[in-house]
Amino acid sequence: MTGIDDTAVVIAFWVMAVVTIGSALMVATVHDLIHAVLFLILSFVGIAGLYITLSADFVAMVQILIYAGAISVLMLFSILLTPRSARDNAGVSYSAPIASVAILVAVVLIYAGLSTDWAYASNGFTSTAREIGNALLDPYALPFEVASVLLVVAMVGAIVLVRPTHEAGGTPLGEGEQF
Amino acid sequence: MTQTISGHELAARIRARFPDAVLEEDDVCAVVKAENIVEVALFLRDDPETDAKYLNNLCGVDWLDYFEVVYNISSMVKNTMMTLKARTDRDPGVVPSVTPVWKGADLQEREAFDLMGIRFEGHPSLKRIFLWEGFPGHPLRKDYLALPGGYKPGLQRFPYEFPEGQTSYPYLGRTPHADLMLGTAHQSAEAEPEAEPGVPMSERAVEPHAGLAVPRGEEPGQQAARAGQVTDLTVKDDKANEDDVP
Amino acid sequence: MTELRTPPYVVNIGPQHPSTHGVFRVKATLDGERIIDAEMVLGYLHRSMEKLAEERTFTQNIPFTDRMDYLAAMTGNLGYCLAVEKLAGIEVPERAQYLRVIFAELQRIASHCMANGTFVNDCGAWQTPLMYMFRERERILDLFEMTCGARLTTNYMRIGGVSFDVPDEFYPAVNSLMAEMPDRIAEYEGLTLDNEILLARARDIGVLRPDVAINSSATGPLLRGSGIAWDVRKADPYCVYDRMEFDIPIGRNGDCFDRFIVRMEEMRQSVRIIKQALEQLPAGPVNVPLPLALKPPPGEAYARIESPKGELGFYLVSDGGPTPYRWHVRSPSYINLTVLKDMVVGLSIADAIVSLGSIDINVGEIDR
Amino acid sequence: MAPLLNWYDFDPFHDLYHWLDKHVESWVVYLVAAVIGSAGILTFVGLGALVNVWLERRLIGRIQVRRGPNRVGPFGLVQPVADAIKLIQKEVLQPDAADSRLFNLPPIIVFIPAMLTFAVFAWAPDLVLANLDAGVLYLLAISSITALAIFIAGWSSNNKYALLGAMRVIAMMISYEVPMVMCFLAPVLLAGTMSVAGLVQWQQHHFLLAAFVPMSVLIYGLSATAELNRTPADIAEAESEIVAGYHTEYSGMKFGLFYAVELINSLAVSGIMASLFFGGWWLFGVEKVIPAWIIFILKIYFFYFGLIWLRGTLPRFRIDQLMGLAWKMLLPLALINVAVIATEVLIWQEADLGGWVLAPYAVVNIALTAALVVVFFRIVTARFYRLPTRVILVRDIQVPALPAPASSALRPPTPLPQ
Repeated sequence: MTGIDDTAVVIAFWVMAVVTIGSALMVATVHDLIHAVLFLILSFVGIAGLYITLSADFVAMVQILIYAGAISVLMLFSILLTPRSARDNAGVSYSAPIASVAILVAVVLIYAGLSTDWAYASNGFTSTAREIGNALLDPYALPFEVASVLLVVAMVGAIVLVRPTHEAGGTPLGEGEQF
Repeated sequence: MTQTISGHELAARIRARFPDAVLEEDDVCAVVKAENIVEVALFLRDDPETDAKYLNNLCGVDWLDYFEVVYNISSMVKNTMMTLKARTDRDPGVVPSVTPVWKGADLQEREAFDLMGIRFEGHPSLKRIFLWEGFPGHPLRKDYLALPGGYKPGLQRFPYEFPEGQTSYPYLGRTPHADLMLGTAHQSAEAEPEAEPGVPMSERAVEPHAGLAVPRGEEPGQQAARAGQVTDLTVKDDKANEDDVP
Repeated sequence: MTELRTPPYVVNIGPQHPSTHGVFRVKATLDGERIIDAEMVLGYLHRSMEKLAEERTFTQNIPFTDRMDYLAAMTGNLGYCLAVEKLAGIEVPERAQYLRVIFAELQRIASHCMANGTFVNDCGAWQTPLMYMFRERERILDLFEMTCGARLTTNYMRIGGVSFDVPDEFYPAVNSLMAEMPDRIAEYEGLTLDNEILLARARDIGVLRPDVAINSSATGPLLRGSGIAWDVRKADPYCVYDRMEFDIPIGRNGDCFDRFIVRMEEMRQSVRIIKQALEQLPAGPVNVPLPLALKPPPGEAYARIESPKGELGFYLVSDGGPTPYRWHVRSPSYINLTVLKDMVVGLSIADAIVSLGSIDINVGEIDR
Repeated sequence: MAPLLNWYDFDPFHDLYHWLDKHVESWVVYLVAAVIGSAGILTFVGLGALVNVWLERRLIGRIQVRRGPNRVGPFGLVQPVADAIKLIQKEVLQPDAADSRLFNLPPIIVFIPAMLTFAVFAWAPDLVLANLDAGVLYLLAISSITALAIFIAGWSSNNKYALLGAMRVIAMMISYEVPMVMCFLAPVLLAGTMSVAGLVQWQQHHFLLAAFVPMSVLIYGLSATAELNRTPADIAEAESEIVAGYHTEYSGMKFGLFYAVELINSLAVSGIMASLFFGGWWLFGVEKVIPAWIIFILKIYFFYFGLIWLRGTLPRFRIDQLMGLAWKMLLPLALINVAVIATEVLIWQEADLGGWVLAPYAVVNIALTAALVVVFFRIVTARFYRLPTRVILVRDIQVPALPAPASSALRPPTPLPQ
């Protein structure tokens, strides 16, 4: 399984790269905010595809599950909850500084990517789940826990923000509706 | 078995409290002045002897000279039933609303307003309910669609009481209602808008309804057309429509 | 801290909506899924019956009453005929009175089958209880067809009696149906009453307090569900209901579920009444000969019956002519809707649909 | 016995594979296997959708004391074809105000996850199209895409009912993914693999996972109905409330695709249930007599029948009740489940016990599940049984003398309409 793999991986890489970058550009340029989020989802899926070409299947699945499945949905929610007038991806006055910052970040990342001596997986396509699990619970246990504490804090904050005031309470709907 | 309280008894009870309210009484009902109806209703509802907590029925009756609003009310606790009526002139035809007394009057008063044109003062949302806003006139009035020659509109074939020398009913090419809606009703009519009582014409009554093409710029005579009051409709195409005579 | 709020928006529930039971529309203003304002829009099925009836003779008006509540045509007929008989002072033969009771109660079972079946549908069931209930409704309609030739718009009752006597094959059919019916009702109850999802959907939803119910002129199962033991058949017995033994079912809480179980139990009581009426059914004529153009003396009459939907009243005014001077229907579906707005405001769409279903409206009767 | 069965088992493909492996380059073998496998799955899914239309309508008919379709062909078997022809003929309407670029996408997008799900199933011992190591995670990731397609459908229709349906489905899918992930953790912990084929193999060596993780079975069964939008959780297309939910504006074959996807997804969910908890192709050695893939399909249809049964029986939850069920009932139960299974696995591995320990584990887990479910159920439903579910019977009319409710006094007169 050598010939096809190499060619296919190269083809897949380029397809995914074009999809990812193309849809990322569309996110910045389309006018409808919902369309922008949908392109963002496409970009996420493209990134997941790139992960697969890097034989990081676990990360790819999690990318789809978390980013395409959950985070983008949260974005859709927040867009739907904003008034229609604010639902516009039109140009803002900060476009030039934002673009320059984005280019700067891209340059730094590309430099970092090119200059790093990457370790390659030598034995082709293997499962990464076990390694990731070990890494999370062994050397990176502390950052992992800190991240979860951060998430809990964020969740509590969100609940406090959306908690209904007392005058709105006492409606016949159950508590689940007010999540 | 429900005991029916006679009109005389009811009138006596009302008179004991409101000496001037009762206009008329008979075996069935007591008629009160329209302006007193809310007090009387409140009294009948809260008086423990009458205890008329339940409004069975409310409807308007058009007696051509005046309107009557009929309230069939009952006490569930005592299982009694009585009939109260309020009388008002046809013009302007205003009766105070009993919605604050019985909430059940809400929709029934709206119905009476819509179909009979009795306006209930103090009703929370007195709007048309069955007919659309802008419907010309109030169709349950007896003079709605008054036809030439003293006919009552249509449908009087049973029991074959035609005038002398006539064996069939004159068929109108279009229904008067359609004529009115299409703005052709008064092309040959002698419009006498002020001659008869009825609903004063408002702009809204001939406001073109969605779906019916009505020319916007109306003639003056048409402007004066009364909602629901077609005084004269001459049969123009009698011959052409003979085939359609039932 | 400012509260996060979404802007309210208007959703038209109806006139073409699976759960409005006809062309009935509620303009609901929603905040999220919660209804903050509701406005009923009626009249899509208005046929101007009250006006038309003024131009037809008393007998010619009977078919209108079929087409009011087309799911309970028999009771519509009955209420109107009783009103005319009261107005004209007509005595009805005893056999006709029993037949009227039998058919009115059969109609009540059929109508409640429909009401309860569609109520469970409104709660989201996939038609199953409705189909079970339709099985028995179908047999009742067969009985109607056997007797008067029509299933839905029966036009069976006549002023002064009923139009036809029942055929011979009616008795075995109705007897076997009545023998089965208690089991069938137990089957419906087994399907629905102990279902926690149905309880969760209907318990404590659309609660109607008894004093509000009386003040809002609520009738029928809506009133009884609120715990008021009031039934026109007991309070003001017409026909031969005073000779029948039956109970009035009442609810405890006044919510949608109470209305549902009250209808369930009423079916059982109707079976009881029909069984008694069949036992007592005397022989004799089924109607009295009356002139074709009946001219009641001038006057007015208000007659009421307990239709499946509630108190169905007819207010007739005669001026001595062959046609009624005023023909007014106190239709229970229409007046029961008075409470709808207060009931649904504050609920979610799903609960509002359940509340509407529990009132059991019939648009033919609302719009007339 | 075995030679008799060869012609309808997939052994010829097996032989072909080995023959190709010897004679041509490996990527050709890879390609041929992929094409044959995909074609097989497409055939199964296409036929399955047609069969399911018929099966669902017939079975619901039987549940509802009626016959179901029985006119077109023997037993109405050709009915789905007739339905499809009807749907294709119908005009495909598109609302003027719809977002036309997005409007046409969802019927296509929803097909992708439905099809992809079947790729990781183990149809027979050697019959797996893609034996992914993160197979279980793959199933979860795939299923989250459906929600997006449905959201696009509801949004682009520019219809309030559709949008309500879309919002509901999004809220529901995010909520139900959480207990679903949690309930998949338990079998994965126990078997030590995330591959679907690996899980089936583990069950072949030990016993059905359903016996060891009964709680997961229950939770997945409930979450699956929510993910599928089927009764009792069909709030996204709740007919009696929001007309048809997200596909209100879709007509003709576009609606037909949504309908087909619902049926295919039902099969997929049944397949997951069968593979993960009920042994997949393995059935106590019966798979040696009957081809394993037939056993797997039979198991799929067994669970599909359960879904039909639920649909024919239960009313629908309200949206907030459904969310409450996910967060307040299923999530705690799933967490307890994971904790219990993790402890058991830890004991099993640390104490280095043999396979015999699974038997007491099964007993403990089943008992624990039963107890927990009963307790939770009692707590949740106590509110409904506060009042009896039967009426009070009264002999005669009986009206309490209630004071009239406080009306808003006499309102000031409102201006009358002219």
